[in-house]
Amino acid sequence: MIALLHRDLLLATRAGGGFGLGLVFFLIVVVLVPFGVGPETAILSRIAPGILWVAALLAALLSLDRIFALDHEDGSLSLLATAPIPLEAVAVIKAAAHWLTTGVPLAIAAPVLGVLLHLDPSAFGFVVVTLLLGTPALSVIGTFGAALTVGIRRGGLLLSLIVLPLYVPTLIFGAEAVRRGVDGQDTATPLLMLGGITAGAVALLPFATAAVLRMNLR
Amino acid sequence: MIALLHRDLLLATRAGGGFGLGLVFFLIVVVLVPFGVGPETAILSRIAPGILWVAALLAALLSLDRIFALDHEDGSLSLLATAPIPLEAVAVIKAAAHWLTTGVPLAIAAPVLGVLLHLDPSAFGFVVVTLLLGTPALSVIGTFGAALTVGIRRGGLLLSLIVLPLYVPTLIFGAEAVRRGVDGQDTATPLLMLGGITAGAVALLPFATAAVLRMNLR
Amino acid sequence: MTIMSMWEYANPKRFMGWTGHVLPWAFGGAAVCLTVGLIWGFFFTPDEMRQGSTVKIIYLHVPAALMAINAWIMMLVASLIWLVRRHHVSALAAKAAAPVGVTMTLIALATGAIWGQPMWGTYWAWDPRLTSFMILFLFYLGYMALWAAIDDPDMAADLTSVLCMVGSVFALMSRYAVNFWNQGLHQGASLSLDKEKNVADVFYQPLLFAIAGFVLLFFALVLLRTRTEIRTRRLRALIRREGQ
Amino acid sequence: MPDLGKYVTEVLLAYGVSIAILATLVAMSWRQSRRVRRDLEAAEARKNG
Amino acid sequence: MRQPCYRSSPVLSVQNLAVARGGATVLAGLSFDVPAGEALILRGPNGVGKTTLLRTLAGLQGAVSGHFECPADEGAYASHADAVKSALTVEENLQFWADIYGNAVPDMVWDQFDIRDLQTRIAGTLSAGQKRRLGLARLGVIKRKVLFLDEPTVSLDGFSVRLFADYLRDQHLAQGGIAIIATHVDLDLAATTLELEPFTATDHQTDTGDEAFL
Amino acid sequence: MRQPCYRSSPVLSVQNLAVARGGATVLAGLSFDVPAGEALILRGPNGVGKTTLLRTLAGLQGAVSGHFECPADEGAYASHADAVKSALTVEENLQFWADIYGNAVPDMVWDQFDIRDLQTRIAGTLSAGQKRRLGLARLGVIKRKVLFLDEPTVSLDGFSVRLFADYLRDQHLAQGGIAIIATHVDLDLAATTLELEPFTATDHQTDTGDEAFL
Ligand code: HEM
Ligand SMILES: Nc1ncnc2c1ncn2[C@@H]1O[C@H](COP(=O)(O)OP(=O)(O)OP(=O)(O)O)[C@@H](O)[C@H]1O
Ligand SMILES: Nc1ncnc2c1ncn2[C@@H]1O[C@H](COP(=O)(O)OP(=O)(O)OP(=O)(O)O)[C@@H](O)[C@H]1O
Ligand SMILES: [Mg+2]
Ligand SMILES: [Mg+2]
Repeated sequence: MIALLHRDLLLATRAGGGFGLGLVFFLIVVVLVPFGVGPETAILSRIAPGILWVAALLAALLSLDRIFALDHEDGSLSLLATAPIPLEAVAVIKAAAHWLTTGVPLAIAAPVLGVLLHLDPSAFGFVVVTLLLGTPALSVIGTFGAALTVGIRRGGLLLSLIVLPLYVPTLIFGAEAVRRGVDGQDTATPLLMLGGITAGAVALLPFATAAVLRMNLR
Repeated sequence: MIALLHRDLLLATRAGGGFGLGLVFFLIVVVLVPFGVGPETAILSRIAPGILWVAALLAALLSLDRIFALDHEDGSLSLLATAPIPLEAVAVIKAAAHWLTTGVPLAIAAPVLGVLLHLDPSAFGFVVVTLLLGTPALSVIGTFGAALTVGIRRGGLLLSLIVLPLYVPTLIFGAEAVRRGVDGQDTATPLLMLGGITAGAVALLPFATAAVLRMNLR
Repeated sequence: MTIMSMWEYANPKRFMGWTGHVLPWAFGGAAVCLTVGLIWGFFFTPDEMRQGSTVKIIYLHVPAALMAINAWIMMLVASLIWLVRRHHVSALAAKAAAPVGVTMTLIALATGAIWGQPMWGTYWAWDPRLTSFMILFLFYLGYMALWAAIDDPDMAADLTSVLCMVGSVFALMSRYAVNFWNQGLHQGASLSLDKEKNVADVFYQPLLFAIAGFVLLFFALVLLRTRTEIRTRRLRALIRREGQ
Repeated sequence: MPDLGKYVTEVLLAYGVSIAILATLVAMSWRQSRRVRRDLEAAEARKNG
Repeated sequence: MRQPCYRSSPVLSVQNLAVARGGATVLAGLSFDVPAGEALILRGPNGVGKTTLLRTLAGLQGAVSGHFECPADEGAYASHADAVKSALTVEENLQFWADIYGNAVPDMVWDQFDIRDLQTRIAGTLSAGQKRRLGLARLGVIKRKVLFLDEPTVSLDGFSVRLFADYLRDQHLAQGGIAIIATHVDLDLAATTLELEPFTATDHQTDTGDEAFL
Repeated sequence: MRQPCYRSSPVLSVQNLAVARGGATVLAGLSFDVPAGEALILRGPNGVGKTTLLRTLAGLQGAVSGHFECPADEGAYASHADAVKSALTVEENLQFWADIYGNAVPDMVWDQFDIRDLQTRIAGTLSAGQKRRLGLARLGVIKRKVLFLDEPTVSLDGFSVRLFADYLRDQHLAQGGIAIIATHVDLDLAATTLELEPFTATDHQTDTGDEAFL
């Protein structure tokens, strides 16, 4: 099990493994938005929390298809399915590897990129906290989506389509918590909800993921 | 040559071919932004042109890796390279197929999605025109990027990283033209620049694309 | 007497030879110029009336910004040489210059941001010059990522060269587009020949030293890194032979 | 130490950050150079010996 | 309808099995036993259903009807795909599977599958046959008793084919293992051969999920 | 260093060719002629460089040194990969290649490659061997005179192998075509065999892109 986590992290950090690219995508979206929206500070700083969350979500989304597709293509997934570890554990490990290589770097980078969007200084802490709290849910939900679409060649866009609606609650509570934090309002409720979603997703979704994987391998 | 275009369009519209998914991604980004930014009409309508352009750009971007990667994986690309059609023509056809399956639907759908973002009614025409004028450049530039990364397994995110800076001028002029149109300012200059970029990219980049493909197949 | 073409020096062996001699001098010169320029600038120049002591940042900011652009231009030239004449050293020099260039870009961005807080009241503004630097930074990242992603070194050299050329064209277009998009806050070029608008001599002279220091440091680092790349290639070839 | 007035943090931070970044770059280039050089010498020795 | 694998002595026993692919039953009425230490060669023209049968036996898909018994947790499947990670070295690839199965990589696999010279090579740079040898070496690492092999010798040269046959005969079967092998080439093993063509499903056996609609 | 293919009568002539893969020369000193109507079988252990040689001759990569002549615009390459689009039907797949080469799909390919029954099947649902037959049928559609075939019979059953050998002998070679075939199995063709192992590059021939660094 540790072996699988170790291998996945190794593969991610090897050349072409995609580690850091999610981060770069995050950076790029954040840079593009002002080009589209215009350079006015007031507007940018108003939409900054939302854009940061949407960008983080898209960055997480785009690395999802690596979770299972590579293993499926080269036949490793069938072999893992017949190996002496439960598929539920495989699902958890895969989500954990995704979170470590995507979620954590995103949360760390968010404040820096916040500067580009003139994010209110009081919001920096909230952005990091909500991202750390919310990205595990994104990884787990995404792993489920990746398992659903694993048999489909180049299913990347379909995967986005399936997963994005599932991301909506996480996004709403995450961005709302930041905005309330900036406005000095009560943040306990959205933070609690965010934590609840993450806890629930981590506890329950891996079973669904494993079930879906079994169906897909049939 | 028509055969290639025909096949690519056929493949795109077959099940799992990805036609329409770019559109759905566009829809989803546009839907997510209000969740992140909050529902205030004034702000949304202010950022709508920019968000529409950024979303269209991301949607175009995400379908880029299909342009060559599938043909590379199943060996078709080597065979096309030794077939009696010039690689430059292959590059043009591939870009055209991408534009027809992504750019055109996006331009048509943009006004509808503009409603969701409370886009100013006077801007609808501008959004469609700028997208129709700008998306061919996005397809051609993207085809170049796809050719650069074709040998790299799961080069999707790297492709984004390489292509996005190249998209900046198109995005700026496109979004700027819409914004000026809404404000009743002069739109001739940005529209002219947008057309110029598209014309230049369509005329010159296929040669670079073909050169890069040759290098990659070697 | 035979006239030696300049390409002779680009032969890897020869390159290792002459750079071995030049390298210490380059590093030494860089150290001297940087020390003189930065110490002079930091300790022995007066404050400017509007900017106060923040003007001292200029000794880092401007040289770094200059070198960030020049590094890209050097990569462009080296890429062209590789595509036309296929000199391995020039391809490897382009590869070696990218991390140095990206560091310079990063320093320009960081010092600019730190400077911006007291001067403009914000760390970042979407001013054209700043924005073009951000775009340049992205180009560097893409270029380096492409090098890293391809195993075959010659193919990587080919592809990155094309990217560098196409990227340069688009970087220029972005510069123009960004100007059109937003007229900015940033200072004009103060190194122009128009003496009236120039910074006062007190600031100017140490600045020249600092610039010379950055140029030499860039040169030295590129030489060092190119030497490393050449050795890596040779090591690769030797290991492959052993494998046979 | 010159009097930096109210901008002490900014100026010192700028110098600190820049010098740190430059030093990292030089150190990394140098370490990599030494490592490759050592490996290469080992390989040459194996080849010749 | 996943068929259970009961724990018992390594013996594979199939009774009246029918298997389906893409919604159509392809083989029906299969019954055979493979005792410990023996191999069974599956033969039949392209498309007869060899891959489908092997995937069913390996537990990767359900059977249509009939059932089979095989020792629990002792099956291993080797498909057309090699499950080789291009970005890892040959050694790292094997080490991974060893870790997953809680074994060490036995030193003998390097020679048995003729990959000692390739040990530190990045797997992505192997030739077709070398990659295949690496894929097969996994079998030597995970040490399962019941092997389901789908055209294992594709791309292998004559020498490597013999090497692999030797491994099967002298190591795997000699230690009481079982192997079911679909192949079109001659492996030079003392094994029963099962010709699958006679078991091709006839029309009225041809429906699975759709039977409710007929 | 792409070698030009001069237009001439269909004869393939190779002089002192050296080919490289991943920056290392794998084969050197190859010289042979293949006259019209003849086939050449390439043999050699895994990793000797068969694929590399075929790719070089097909013009997909440059030679290291030496040169070769082959009729211009007459070469066709068939690799390990089938170039089959899973989403298209068998017929659409062949029609596409026919269009690209400006031909029609000749009616005889359906029987020659035993795919008439599969004509309207979606290619993604074919078995390994059926897909291979479809990949080979492309050769009958594009009608090139010089074929470079990399292990064409992988996954094929005995009957299909014979069918393919018949096609090569009675159709392709009989009409003055040329075929260079890398294979580990016996094709039952009257053809010269070239054993590649003696041409393995020795130490001082071993460098290509890296030679500047040695
Ligand atoms: C992140 C922010 C910044 C970036 C990326 C940036 C970038 C640049 C660039 C590219 C140059 C051009 C060098 C040349 O063309 O000669 C430059 C010069 C200069 N910058 Fe900045 N800058 C930034 C912020 C600032 C700030 C906040 C100030 C001070 C208020 C400032 C003051 C100057 C001055 C005085 C020059 C010298 C002009 C000259 O000699 O050409 N910069 N900067
Ligand atoms: N990218 C690469 N980098 C380094 N070496 C490589 C690379 N690709 C292939 N090789 C090596 O080049 C040699 C020739 O490979 P090639 O694929 O031509 O062999 P082959 O004769 O076709 O073998 P097979 O019968 O296994 O298909 C092999 O030893 C292989 O390990
Ligand atoms: N998704 C699918 N939908 C419909 N039919 C399918 C599908 N996949 C496979 N088939 C058919 O099922 C049959 C059995 O396929 P299978 O892959 O088991 O054959 P095989 O014996 O392994 O052949 P080969 O020797 O060519 O590998 C074939 O006739 C094939 O055409
Ligand atoms: Mg099969
Ligand atoms: Mg081969």
